[in-house]
Order: sequence, then structure tokens, then C-alpha cells
Amino acid sequence: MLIHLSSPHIHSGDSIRSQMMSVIWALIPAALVSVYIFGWLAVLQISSCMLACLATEWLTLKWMGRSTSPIGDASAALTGLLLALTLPALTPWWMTILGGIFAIGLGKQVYGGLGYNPFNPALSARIILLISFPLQMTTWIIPLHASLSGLNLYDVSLAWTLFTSGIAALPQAVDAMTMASPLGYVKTAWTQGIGANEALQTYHYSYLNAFIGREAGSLGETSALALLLGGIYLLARHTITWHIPFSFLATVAVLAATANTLDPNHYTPPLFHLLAGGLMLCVFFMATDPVSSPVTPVGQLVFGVGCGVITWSIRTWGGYPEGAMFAVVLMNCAVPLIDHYCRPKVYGQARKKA
Amino acid sequence: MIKHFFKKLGFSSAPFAGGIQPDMQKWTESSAIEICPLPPLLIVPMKQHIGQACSSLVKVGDHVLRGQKIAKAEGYVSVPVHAPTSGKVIKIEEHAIPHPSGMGLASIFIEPDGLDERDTSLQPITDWQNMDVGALRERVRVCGIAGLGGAAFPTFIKLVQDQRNPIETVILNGIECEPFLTNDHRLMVEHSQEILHGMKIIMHMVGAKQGIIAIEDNKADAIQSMQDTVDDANIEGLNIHVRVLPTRYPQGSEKQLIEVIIGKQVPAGKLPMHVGVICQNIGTTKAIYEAVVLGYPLTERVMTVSGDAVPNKGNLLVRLGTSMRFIYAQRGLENFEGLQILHGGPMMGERLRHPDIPVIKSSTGLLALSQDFFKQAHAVEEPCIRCGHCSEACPIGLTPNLLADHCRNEQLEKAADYHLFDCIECGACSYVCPSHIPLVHYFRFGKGQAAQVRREQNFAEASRQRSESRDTRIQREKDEKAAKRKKVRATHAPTPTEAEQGKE
Amino acid sequence: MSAFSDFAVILLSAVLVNNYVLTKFLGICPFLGVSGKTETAIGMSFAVMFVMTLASTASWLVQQYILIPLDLLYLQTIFFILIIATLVQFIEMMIHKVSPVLYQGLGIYLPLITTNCAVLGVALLNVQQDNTFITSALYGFGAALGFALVLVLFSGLRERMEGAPVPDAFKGSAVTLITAGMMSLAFLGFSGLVKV
Amino acid sequence: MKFSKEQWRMVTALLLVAVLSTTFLGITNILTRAPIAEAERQALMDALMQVLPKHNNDPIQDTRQISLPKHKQATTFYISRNQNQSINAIAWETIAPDGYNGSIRILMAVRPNGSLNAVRITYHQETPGLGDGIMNLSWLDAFVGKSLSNAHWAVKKDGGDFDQFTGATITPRAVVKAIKKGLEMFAKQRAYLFEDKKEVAKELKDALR
Amino acid sequence: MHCGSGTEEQVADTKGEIFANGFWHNNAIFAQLLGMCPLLGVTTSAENGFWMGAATLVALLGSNLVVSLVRDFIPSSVRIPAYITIIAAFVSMIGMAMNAWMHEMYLILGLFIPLIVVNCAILGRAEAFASKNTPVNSLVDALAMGSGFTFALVLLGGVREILGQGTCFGFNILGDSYPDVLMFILPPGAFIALGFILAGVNIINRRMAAKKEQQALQTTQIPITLETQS
Amino acid sequence: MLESLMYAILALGGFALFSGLVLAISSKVFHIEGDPLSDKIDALLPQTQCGQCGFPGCRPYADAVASNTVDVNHCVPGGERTMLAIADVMGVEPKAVDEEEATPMVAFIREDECIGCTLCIKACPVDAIVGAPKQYHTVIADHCTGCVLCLEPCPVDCIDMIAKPELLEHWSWPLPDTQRAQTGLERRESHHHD
Ligand SMILES: Cc1cc2nc3c(=O)[nH]c(=O)nc-3n(C[C@H](O)[C@H](O)[C@H](O)COP(=O)(O)O)c2cc1C
Ligand SMILES: Cc1cc2nc3c(=O)[nH]c(=O)nc-3n(C[C@H](O)[C@H](O)[C@H](O)COP(=O)(O)O)c2cc1C
Ligand SMILES: Cc1cc2nc3c(=O)[nH]c(=O)nc-3n(C[C@H](O)[C@H](O)[C@H](O)COP(=O)(O)O)c2cc1C
Ligand SMILES: Cc1cc2nc3c(=O)[nH]c(=O)nc-3n(C[C@H](O)[C@H](O)[C@H](O)CO)c2cc1C
Ligand code: SF4
Ligand code: SF4
Ligand code: SF4
Ligand code: SF4
Ligand code: FES
Repeated sequence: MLIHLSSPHIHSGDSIRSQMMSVIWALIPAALVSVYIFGWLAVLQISSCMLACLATEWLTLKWMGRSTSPIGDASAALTGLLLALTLPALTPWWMTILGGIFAIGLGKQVYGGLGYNPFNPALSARIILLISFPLQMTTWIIPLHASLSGLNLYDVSLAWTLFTSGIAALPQAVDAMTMASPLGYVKTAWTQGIGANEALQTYHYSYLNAFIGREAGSLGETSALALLLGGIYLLARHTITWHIPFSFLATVAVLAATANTLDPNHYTPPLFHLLAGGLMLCVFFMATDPVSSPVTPVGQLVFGVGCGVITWSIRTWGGYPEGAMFAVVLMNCAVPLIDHYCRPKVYGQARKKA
Repeated sequence: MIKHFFKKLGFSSAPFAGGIQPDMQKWTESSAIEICPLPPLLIVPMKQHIGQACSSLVKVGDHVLRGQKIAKAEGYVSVPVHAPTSGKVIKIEEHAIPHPSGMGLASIFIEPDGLDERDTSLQPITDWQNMDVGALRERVRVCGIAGLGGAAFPTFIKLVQDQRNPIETVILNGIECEPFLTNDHRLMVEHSQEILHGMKIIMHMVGAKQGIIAIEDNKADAIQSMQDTVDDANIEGLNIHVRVLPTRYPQGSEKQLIEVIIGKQVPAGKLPMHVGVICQNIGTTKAIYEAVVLGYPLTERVMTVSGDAVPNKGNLLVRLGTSMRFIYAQRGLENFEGLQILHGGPMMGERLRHPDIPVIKSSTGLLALSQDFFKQAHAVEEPCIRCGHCSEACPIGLTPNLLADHCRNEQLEKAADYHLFDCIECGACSYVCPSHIPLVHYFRFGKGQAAQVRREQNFAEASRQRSESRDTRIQREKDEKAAKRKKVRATHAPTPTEAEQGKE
Repeated sequence: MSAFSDFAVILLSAVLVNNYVLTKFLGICPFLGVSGKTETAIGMSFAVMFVMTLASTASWLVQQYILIPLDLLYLQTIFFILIIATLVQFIEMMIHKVSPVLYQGLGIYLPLITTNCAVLGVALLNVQQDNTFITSALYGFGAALGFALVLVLFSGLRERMEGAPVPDAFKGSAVTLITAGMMSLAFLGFSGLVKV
Repeated sequence: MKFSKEQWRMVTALLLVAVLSTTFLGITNILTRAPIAEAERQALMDALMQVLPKHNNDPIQDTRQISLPKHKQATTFYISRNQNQSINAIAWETIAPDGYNGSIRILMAVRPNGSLNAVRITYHQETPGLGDGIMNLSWLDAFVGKSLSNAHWAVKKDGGDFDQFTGATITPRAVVKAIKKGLEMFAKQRAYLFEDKKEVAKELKDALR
Repeated sequence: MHCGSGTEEQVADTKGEIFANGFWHNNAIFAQLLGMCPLLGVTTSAENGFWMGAATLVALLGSNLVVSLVRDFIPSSVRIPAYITIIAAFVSMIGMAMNAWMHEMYLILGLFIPLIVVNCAILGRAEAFASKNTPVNSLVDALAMGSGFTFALVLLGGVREILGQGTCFGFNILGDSYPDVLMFILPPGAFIALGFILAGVNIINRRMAAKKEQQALQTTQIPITLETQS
Repeated sequence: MLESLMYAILALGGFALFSGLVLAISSKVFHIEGDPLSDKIDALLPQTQCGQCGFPGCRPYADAVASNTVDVNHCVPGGERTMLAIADVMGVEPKAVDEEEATPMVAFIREDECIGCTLCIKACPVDAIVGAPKQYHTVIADHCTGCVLCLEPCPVDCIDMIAKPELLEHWSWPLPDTQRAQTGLERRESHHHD
């Protein structure tokens, strides 16, 4: 029996598990959309990634001689789900699993497990995969047009072959099956001196498609709608607060709008930025990862603004077509300092100068 | 600025930061105050307030009367202790008090004679309006009144008129934001007259122009009762109002309440009076009325006995010094196996290790909770996931999770930089933490360590000074001796050298 | 390009894209050694900025007015390091005397700087890049700024990791390096941001 | 100002150490000067050998310098001659500024008829596994024999003759463009490079301006 | 401060102990985290690591020898400039020699050759060991430190090369189907791979310590049992 | 050839001479006296004056630490906290403290046995003992640092060391009994004792 028990002696009943589960619930729409678009391939990717994460968590805990009960808090499953949703549908199976191992092993357990990782595990793993295997990580399957080219991803065995043998198993030429993501296309066009408007036109870009999830992209990032629904659910459940999503989105929008107004032919419009790439996923689910984001409201605003600036800068001037995930991990580096310098005003204390 | 403007227009709704809304469980809100019978033995600890302990005025074997001063105050921040009933002093020794350490304090054991005779040496003062404020203050002091809201701060200290900090507003704290507790609530329902009377005395004493009775909106009958009484009284043209506030923990905390009522924060290191306010608890106010108008020292208080393990919950008027075991027994609880007994509310009260502990002035409630209640609160601590719920809940604006880290690692300077000493230990942060981190416990640990360090430093400083003064003294003596010897040597034969002398 | 945007490119490139610590691998020892506490990291940062800016200009002068005219390029290394060592020691003594407050903050880091490869590195790279006097000062300052940025960020991360239940095998330097790796990973995101 | 003994020792110690060190260094320098020059020459030679045809002269000695617009330093052209001293190829380094990750340096050799003899990449920072496909000899071999007139100077994706790599079009695009520009420049400077020296002096003046 | 003085010098008497200390217990990389820049900067392959290590070893030998010869002559206030000048001279000589006779490797190692001067491990050794020991011991120490450093460089270079390209010293060992994990050739991979190597070193050291403790326990237990018997 | 060597030697030699002179001059110009370090350290010591550090009192130990001639871990009464604080000031690695911290003690004189010889008064470094010759002496418990220096000189062995009474006011909350807090504690301890 514990001798010294401090007040309070009652509790709200909230738990880590319930927090994590609410995020998993919030991701269900996005996961469903990915299954709708990519068929069984999505199911295979998501389940193998989640399993890899859970297995890594279990094994590392065992190896360290720690209790394996944290498996039950669903955080590893959530990491797996999120990582899977950031992967292209055609990721080879071993890469997906390697990603899961990186995420949990290198991104989380090395630091002591849940709550101690300074960087977002899923995003760290995704960046490792991207820089290690840039080709596979930037090869996008043409969404929904699969059936047009005779690919039926609702066919289990085809999905299985694609999953296990990769692009090589595609019945047609790779080029016919894959396409650039809108961001990648615009970036490539830019290097050739083609303007933003023209590029979007030749891409046949449609805002509606991007909103509901019919442009090329990773499993879970295609549908802004599904992600928005999940985000709203999280806000309503009070799992996340508005600070990071708002400041992140607003910063990207404001920067994009300003640049677009100044030179519409050079810079893509704000709505394009908001709907494109992994931004929505990052905004609602990754930048808000409590463990690797600031705790204080002001800090969260600063964090969001930082993410926004970096995302837009990388997308616009950087070498990589998508900057959201780099932005989040880069800002993760600054979180301890942000937390230190953005503490709330304390009751009765004059605001500190300097 | 803008906030202030809106507040002026009367649009203020939730003007204190943070806060939580726990399940209030006010099961005893409609149980009338009952009188708890006299126990066979009363144990009166010689310190029941914040400040210095008293020293005994009686010997074993003495016969005492109810209200007789049996221990006198030592120092300024202290109030005397009175005999709760008439009877015989049978021993004076250490006995456990309601304190988290489980340690004891010198206490006077009184065996009641059952007659409950009162000491009538204090005269009732009915025309306090015309009395010297100082005399009234003295009366409040000698009657041993300490804040009954839980902190038990000697009340007379607060009741002063200070030219530099004129008090404009007296706030009666009828918030009672702790779950379970209903004693102030019942007092307001049943004793509104006395409370209002007490309030008038306080306003007279501090020279306040305005009085506000703050009540949360979950106490409709208390609001009604106080409002009626105030309405009747306001015929006299008094500036006293009832303010109904939305229910929110910890609104009852003085600092938060003041911010809500007058829209100003008490600056750090300052007191409510520096913003022209004093804040008194309902029970304290009634005790002031009794002390002044009836001449009764503080010998009893109302407390709530509740919790799911108490068969017969209620609000009791209890003599100070009554054993808690006796009270529980009165309410049908005798077996404490697997229960958690709490002194005070569940948010701020202490957990007691056994019920053989007397009731003191700060005893607002007595709870007995079963496993179901406290297993959640004291569940296994998991790692902080930095969800920020604690920061959101904190009414002071701290970052509890970071602060707790510093306390845990004993980085006391950092903890102080993170405003450890501004924490009011309200427990809102621990309450919401999904990882069940005993944040408040860490803060208490940190504060204790810091106090320890400060004590050690002071002691070291004092030791250094003593050591240095000793060294200089010895040096001086040596010098004097040497000088003397020199004189002697000048006249006599050679003596041992100086160096050898010095070595000795 | 205007001079101003030239300068901006030099700075951005040195701070973010070609960060000395994370992509050029210079000054790793102090990066690992003095990043335990944010306070020390900030002190070190200022010291490094001061010395690196001075060192790159001083070495530029020596290169232009001694080494090249006398055809003594093979003495470059020894000359530069002597400049740096002297400079550092001189500054240390001066600060100690002139401003004890500043010495409290910077003094203890100054001796560490002599053996910081970033300082010699900046001097050598500077003259390799045909910088002018102004751009070499800017380049030195930018490189130091980049060093300072990651040093301070890293110290924050390390402070945060202090209480973490890191697995036994990874305790201490192992997890520190992995964190540096993660940071370097993140900084890859800046690649291509400015083309030089 | 008077120095104490200790301070004098500081000065002399430092001085002695420096003088001794320099002496040794100077001697080493004298000893290694020739080998270093030789090593540098050899390295250059190795590179040139990869792009130049068989020759009978020393292309490192047989050079022309041209200050090209937008280039800070003059570009050196290495001339290769066959037995009868007629030029059989000219090699120089050109730069593709718009690689995926910075500049790419290309060593190219052109025959008198304006067709490429061979191309090599001397420096690049492209992504390993993607852009670094340009290092493949098989890809570089596609340039052999190509001239401005007999090839479509673009990658296949843009309707040209040269392969791109899956997922990495930017790099080959940059290389192809740079080589094309190199050929164009060559065409312009042909006169100076091939013709006899009198005419040259005039051109040189222009070029150096 | 991070050079030498921060780390505790173990007492070493025999040449063997000096060597063991320098090679393992006080290893510049594993134990002291010094000389990290060349370690991380040039180890994209095992071969590069080896030559960098060799160059450092030579510089270390030379500087340790000279410093221990002149140690009594140099006043402590100009110690650092003087030592560093000596080191710089050696490094420049090595650089010139490499440039002359190993031109290609000289170009690959590039900036990191002159930077050997500021490799804290070298100045650290001059300060902590050579300035207090005889020339012979200093040479042994230099040999040990240098080879320990080389070992670390080759190890990291090998690991990065194998993981990043599937080859080791240029030999293909993981087969053609191995998917090169590019991260390990890029800067982040250097940090991360070194982190894992240090974790491995930690485990080895722990095992060694546990063994030693056990042995110590056994040796101390004997007299105790004897005592109780008698 | 030799000419170039001459230049080299002249250039670098000249530069080294210049550096040496600059340093020598500045070491003269910027010379400073005194060391506030030992004051700082003295402020951290517990002032028990017990001599367990091997120095006759705290001040001498502080001086020794400040001059870098002795380790930071010799003050036994100060315990780990003091050691850490000193290590921080000195900027050196923490070291294990010689001995475990004991419970605080104070001296107590059995007055009926005391012969009033005043020897203990002379021994007490902090004047914590009062009494006149030939009368019994008393320890002022609040002043006693528990250094035990008075035990030895007492000819009749009438001085005991008793545990310092624990006051309710001095009680402080211990760390929570939760596993996390405890492992944190262990981690910290093992870190310092490595
Ligand atoms: C040392 C001390 C001095 C105080 N002096 C005054 C005072 O002069 N006037 C006053 O109104 N309150 C005074 N207070 C009372 C506090 O403002 C507060 O009412 C008391 O601590 C109980 O409040 P709580 O239950 O919110 O903690 C004093 C408190 C302390 C601890
Ligand atoms: C978190 C917290 C909650 C409190 N809640 C109440 C409350 O509900 N009612 C109350 O009278 N005092 C409450 N107090 C005590 C008040 O702050 C203050 O001490 C009291 O109103 C002063 O009146 P008293 O001196 O007459 O007790 C609370 C204090 C704290 C720190
Ligand atoms: C990490 C990463 C590295 C890349 N590296 C290169 C590269 O070195 N060369 C290149 O041409 N494209 C590279 N790309 C791809 C370009 O961004 C762009 O998508 C591609 O060149 C367009 O080619 P495509 O038209 O064949 O799809 C890289 C992309 C990523 C994500
Ligand atoms: C709102 C929310 C967002 C989360 N986002 C992520 C995420 O982006 N990546 C991830 O690995 N885990 C995420 N998690 C799960 C968990 O925080 C994560 O596993 C920890 O970072 C591991 O310590 C999230 C959890 C919550 C409650
Ligand atoms: S509520 Fe608990 S888990 Fe959340 S930040 Fe606060 S301490 Fe951490
Ligand atoms: S206990 Fe302290 S830190 Fe926690 S909410 Fe209350 S005031 Fe804030
Ligand atoms: S051991 Fe500590 S307390 Fe005792 S004399 Fe030495 S410094 Fe003072
Ligand atoms: S009384 Fe004795 S133990 Fe106490 S301080 Fe004096 S000499 Fe030390
Ligand atoms: S090797 Fe130590 S700082 Fe570079």
C-alpha cells in the first residue's frame, strides 16, 4: 500500500489509451477512402505497417526487459496506421515493414518509449524511407484510374502480387500506371521554366478531385475531406486543440496567397497548397502529436507558424516537392526551446521582459 | 484591455484561466445540519491554524469550561485554542493530527463532564457599529478564529484597516467548489441571517463600502436564501450583493475568486488587500458573528461527512477535538478496510492513514471513499504524453508537466523559474492527466526540498558566522596574550618562541 | 542578383542548407560536448560566432597579403591555426580583464574553440571559395550562426531527454548521436533551398 | 614595458617552435613540390585519357584559354593531335548549373567535325540512386558521335534522343542541356581553336574582354 | 575542456596497459567522443576511413614524440599555441606527402586532412599524455590511440558502406538485390550508425565490467569463506 | 629554393614572434588578481566545520577546491547535493561522494555527569556549547552542526550524539512511490556514482 498519497483523490477517468483510440477513430474516414481508392493494396499496407509497429514495440520492450503492457495503449498501432497512410500505395512490402521498425525502434523506443521521443516517430520513419529509397517513395499509382488501365485493385490476388513483388509485377509499363503527384509535377515543371498555371492545366488538376481524394498521393493523404472530418472529430473530442492546425494552415494559406497575388504565374494558389500533398494529414494528425509538439498554447501557435513557413518554403524553393513532413520534424527540434520560451502568463506575475 | 472593457460592461463569464468541471457529487446538499453528540474524549491539538503553535495554559487534572482558553497564542501569526466543552484535562501529550506526515503534535486531552458549561468571561458585543475596530479585532483574535475555508489562517490578521491599502470589497466565499462538500452550502441555507450579520461586522471592521457574496449556480437554494436575506437587509441601504457564478473548480480559491469578482489579479507576492479586497469563508463569517455578538470563542464547526462508503451521509456540527472515528461511527461506518479516508475535499484534502485523529478548525469535511473512487486517481503513473491538458486546466497558468519534471529531478532552481511557488496545489492538473501522473505530489515534493535547502542554507550561513566570530575571538585573545607576553619577555629572561606559542 | 540577396543566399546556405555541423561535419566535438545544457550552449554559441567571424576575416587577410604574395600556400594550415590559437587566447585574456560578466558567460568556452574544426574549417573553406573580404566575414558569421542554431536546438532536445528511460545500451552518447542523426535527417529537408 | 623571465620564455619558445616547424615544412615542400605537380598532372591526364582519342602530343601542354561569358575564370581547352599534328579532338570542362542538387561538371571532348568523342561527369551532387545514373558509362555512351546536327538534344520525355531515369528527369535534362550548350559554344569558338594563331590573337582579345 | 582534461586518465604502468588504454578504454571515439568530424565526414566507405585513420596515426606519432621531447622547454602559458604549431607542421607534411604520392585519396579526404590539426584527440594526447611522459611511452600511446581511432573509422566506414551500398572495401558482399539504404551514405546515416556502434560498445563494456566484477567477487569471496571455516 | 625557405621562416617566425609578443604583453596588461571562486564554493559548503574533508574547516577546503588541487567530493556532511553544486561551479564531472549521508545528529551533554571543564567549548567550532567553568554545559541544539569534535576532548565522556529531533514543520513530502519517480531516482543515483 502506498503510504503518501497526495491529493487530488479523484480523477477525470481520461487515459492514454482513450486519447490514442480517439485518433484512430478519427483516421477511419481517411483509411476508408484509401481502401476505396487503392483497394486491397491499402488494406495490405495498413495492416502490415501496424503489425510491424506492434511487433517492434513488443520485441524492443522484451529485449529491454520491460513490461510489455504499453502495447495496450494503442500508441504503436496509431503510429503504424499513420505511417501507413503516408506511404505510396506501391511501397514494396519490406519497405513498409522497415518503416514500421524505424518508426518504433529508432523513432520511439530508443528514447525510452511513449512520451519521450522528441521527434514524431511516423514522420521520422517516413523521412528515412524517402531519403533511402527516393525512387520507390515518389512513385505514385494513378488513383481510381487503375481500372481504366485494366488494373483491378479490388482483386485480392493482384493486390497481393503488387504488394509482394512491387512495381515489377505491374502488367503494363510503369509509366502508364504511375504519375507524378501534383506537387511533384509542379516542381518539375518549374525547373523547366513552366509557370504554375500552365503546369496545373497540363496536369488536369481539379480542386474537387483533390478535396475528395482523387489526385495522386500517399494512401491516406489524398482526401482532404476525410482528413478534415477526422480533424473536426479530434477537435470536438478535445484530443487536440485548435492552435496548431489553425496556425499551420493559416500560415501556409497566407504565404501562398501573398506570393500568388504578387506573381500568379510563378507561385501556386493557396487552395492548391492546402489540398495538396500530406498537408492535411500533417496538420491534424502529425503536427498535433502531443509528444513531439509544444505543450503551451502560445508555443503551439509558434510551432504551427514555423511548420507553415517551412512547408511553404520547401515546397516553393526547396529540393523536395513536399515539405510538410520535414517541416514538422524540423519544428520538433525546436519544441523544447519553444516550450521554454512560450510559457503562459502566470497568475499575478507581470509578463517577463526579455 | 479589451477583456477589461467587456468586464466593465458586465459581459464577464469565465474570467479565470483554466479550471475543470469535476463531477460534484454533492450528495448531502439537502441534508440539514445535525448536531454531532459529544464524544467521550476530546483531543485538542495545540495548533490548528497556519502559523506558530500555542503553548498550554492548563495542567493535567485541571477542570475547564467550554470556551475557556486552554492554550495561548505564541507570536503574531497565531490564535489561542479553547476548550470545546467543559470537563477535565486528563493528559497533555503528542497525538496524531490531520497532516499528511502522519506525525503528531502536543494535544490537550479533555474528558467531558457532560454539562457543557460555558465560560462566560467574554461579553457579547451588540453595538459593534460603535465599537473601536481594534477592540473588535482583538475579540476575533481571542476567540481563536482561523479561516474555516480550509487554510485556517488567523482571521484577525486580515481584518485591519490600512491607509495605504483601503479595502473596498469584502467577498464572502460561498463557492464551495470541492466535490462532496456542502457545509458552507447548508450554512447559507440555514444561517443566512448570522452570515449576513457577520459580513456586516467584517465590512465595518475593514471599512469596506461593498460586500459581495459569491455563490456558484449549483446551489440554488443557498442563492435564494442569501438573496432573500440580503434583500431584507438592503432596506437598510447596505451595499451588499449576491453574485451567482458558473460552477467551476477551483473558483473558491481566493485568487481566482477575486479575479472573477473584481477583474484584477492579486500580484505575485502581494495579498488580496493590495487590490482592495478581503475574502472570507462563509463559516468564518458566521464564527465572527458568534465571537462578536454572542461572545463565543471558536469551539465547533460544521463539516460534511460523505463519500460512497459512508452509510449515513450528512452535515454535522462537530466539536473541535472530536475523534474522526467517533464521527464515522455516528454515521454508521466502523470498518475502514479498503477505504480511503480523507480530511477535506477530494481535490485538496489529505488522505489519513487511520481515523483516530481529531477534528480541527480547518476540517471542512470528512470523506470515506471506496476503491472505485480512488483507484482512478492513484492509478499507475504512466509517462507524460505532453497532451497539455494539465496546462489547460491550471488556473495559475503553469506548465505542470514541465514543472513536475524539474521537481522530480530536483532541479529546484529551474522549478522556481517555472513558478513552482505560485502553484496553489488545487489538483486540477492531476485530475485531468490521462497518464495519471501525481503532479501535485511532485510539486509538494519540490516545495519541500526547496524549503529543506533553504533551511540548510540558513543554518550554514548562521554556522559560518558563528565560526567566524569564534575565530576572530580566538585570534583576538591570542593577540592579547602575545602582547602581554611580549611585555613580560621584555623584562624577564627569554621565553619559548612565538611560533611555538602559536602552535599550541 | 543584388548584393543584398547575394548576402542572403550566403547566410541561408551556411545556416540551413549546408549546415556546418549537420551536413559538413565540422565542429562535432563541441556540438556533442557542450550541448548538455541550453545555458552553456548559448554561451558557446556567442563565443563561436565571435571567433569564427574574426578568424575567417583574419585568415583572409593573411592569405591575400602574406601567403599568396610570398607563394607560401603550403604554410596555410600552420598559419591559420596559429592565428586562431593566438586570437582565442588574446580574446580570452582581454575579456577576463575588461568584462568579468562577459567572461562568466563566454570565457570558459573560448579555450575549447581553438580545437574546434569549424573554426579552422571556415578559414580554409573561405579561401578556397575565392570570397571577398566582406563575403568571407559573412560566410564565417553564417557558418557560426548555423553552428549556434543547431547547438542550441540540440541542447534543448538533450535537456528534454535527460530524464528519459533510455534503454541501457543507448544511454549517454549513443542516443545523443541518434538524435543528432534525426536532426540531420530533418535538415535534409532544406536541401536545394538555395542553389550555390 | 618590461617582461619577466617567464614572459620572455613564452616569446622565445613560440618563436623557436615556429622556426623549427617551418624549416621542416619548407624542406618537405621542396621535396614534394615535383611529385605533387606530377601527381596533379597525372590525375588530369587520367581524366583526359577517358575522353580524348589516341593522340601523339601532350594535351596538358597544348592548351588554349578562353574567357567565356558568365565564367569567372578562363576555360582551358586541351588539344589532342594525331601523328601529323593535326587536331583530332579538343576537351574541356563545362558546367551544368541546374542539376537537381547543384552544379554538375562535365568533361567533354569534341572532334573537329563537331561531334562528341566522349563525355564524362567529373563532379556532381545528385541523389545517389536517382540522379547519379548520369555516372553510368552506358548512359554516357549515348553521346558518342552525337553533334548538334545529328541529334535531338533533349531527353526522351521531352521528345529528344536521350534516356531519362524513372523518377529523375531533372538531372539528365540538365546534363543534356549543358552538353548542347557546350557544343554550341564550341561551334562559335571553332575558329580560334582550330585556326592559326594570328587570327587567334584578335579573337582572344574579344573573348577576354 | 573537452580535450583530455575532462576525461580521467587511468593509471597505466606497462606498455601493454598503455596500449589497452589508448586503444579501447580511452578510445578517442568510443570513450571520449573526440575527433568526431573526420570520423563522420570521411567514412562513406571503409577504405576512406582507413586512410584517414592512417594519416591521423602518423600525425599523432610525430606530435606525441616531439611534444614529449620538448615538454620541459615550453612554458605552460603558450603550451597550446606551441603544441598546435608542432601538430600543424606534422599535418602539413603529411598532407604534402599524400598529395604527392596518394593524390586520389588526398582529393577524397579533402578538407579533413588539414583539419587533423584540430582533431581534439591529438591535441588532447599532447596535453594529457605526451607532455607528462617519456618519449617511448608517448610513442606507444600514440600508436594505441591512433590505431584505436583508425579502428573506429574503419568500423564506421565499413558499417556505412555495407548498409548503404552493400559493399565493403569495395567488394560486393550483400549481393545485387540488396536495396541500398541511401541514408547510411548521407550525413544522417553517419550519426545514426555511430549511435548504434556506440550502443554496441556500451554493451561490450557492460559485459566486460560484469565479468570483472564477478572475478573480483570470486577473489574476495575466498578469504571470507576461509575465515568462516577457521 | 633556399630563398623561398628563407621567406617561409621569416614569415612564420615573424608571425610567431608577433603572436608571442601579443600574448606576453596582454598577459601583463590583462593580469588580474584574486579569485572569487573560493567564495562561491564556500557558500555552497554546509559549514559544519567538521574537518572530514581533511581540511581544518570549510573555508580551507573551499580554497583548495578552487585552486583545483583537490576533488569536489570530499565534504561528507554536504552529501551529494553539495558535491553536484560544486562540480557545477567548477565545471567538472561529478564524482561519487565518499560516504553515504547519515541522519542529522546533534550533541547532547548529560548534564549531571558534566564536570564543567570547558574543554568541549574550546573544541566546538561554532560556539554551540554554553556554560561557565565548573558548571555544567549545555549544547544549543539549534546551533550544533553535529560535527562530533566535542566528543573527543571530554574527559568524562558525558557527550552523546542524538538524532536531531524531527519537527512537524520540517516534514516534507517524499517523492511519490510510483515506479517512474523511483526509477528516476535510481537513475540519478547510479549516474552520480558511476
Ligand atoms: C504570512 C501571511 C500574511 C498574511 N497577511 C494578510 C493580511 O495582512 N491581510 C489579508 O487580508 N490577508 C493576509 N493573509 C491571508 C491570505 O491572503 C489568505 O487569505 C490566507 O492565506 C488563506 O487563503 P487560502 O485559503 O486561499 O489559502 C496572509 C497570509 C499569510 C500566509
Ligand atoms: C484550490 C482552492 C479551492 C478553494 N476552495 C474554497 C471554497 O470552495 N470555499 C472556501 O470558502 N474557500 C476555499 N478556498 C480557500 C480560499 O482560497 C480562501 O482561503 C478562503 O476563502 C479565505 O477565507 P477564510 O480565511 O475565511 O477561510 C480554496 C482554496 C484553494 C487553494
Ligand atoms: C529525395 C528525392 C531525391 C531526388 N533526387 C533527384 C535527382 O537526383 N535527380 C532528379 O532528376 N530527380 C530527383 N528527384 C525527383 C524530382 O523531384 C522530380 O520528381 C523528378 O525529377 C521528376 O522526374 P519524372 O518526370 O521522371 O517523374 C528526387 C526526388 C526526391 C523526393
Ligand atoms: C493527437 C495525436 C496525434 C498523434 N500523431 C502521431 C504521429 O503523427 N505520429 C506518431 O508516430 N504517433 C502519433 N501519435 C501517437 C503517439 O503520440 C506516438 O506514438 C508517440 O509519439 C510515441 O511516443 C499521436 C497521438 C495523438 C493523441
Ligand atoms: S496532463 Fe498529464 S500527460 Fe498531459 S501533459 Fe499534463 S502531465 Fe503530461
Ligand atoms: S495544482 Fe498547481 S499546477 Fe496543478 S493546476 Fe493547480 S495550480 Fe496549476
Ligand atoms: S567536510 Fe564539509 S562540512 Fe566538514 S569541514 Fe569539510 S567542507 Fe566543512
Ligand atoms: S556541540 Fe559538538 S557536535 Fe555540536 S557543533 Fe559543537 S562540537 Fe560539533
Ligand atoms: S574533430 Fe573535434 S571538433 Fe571536429
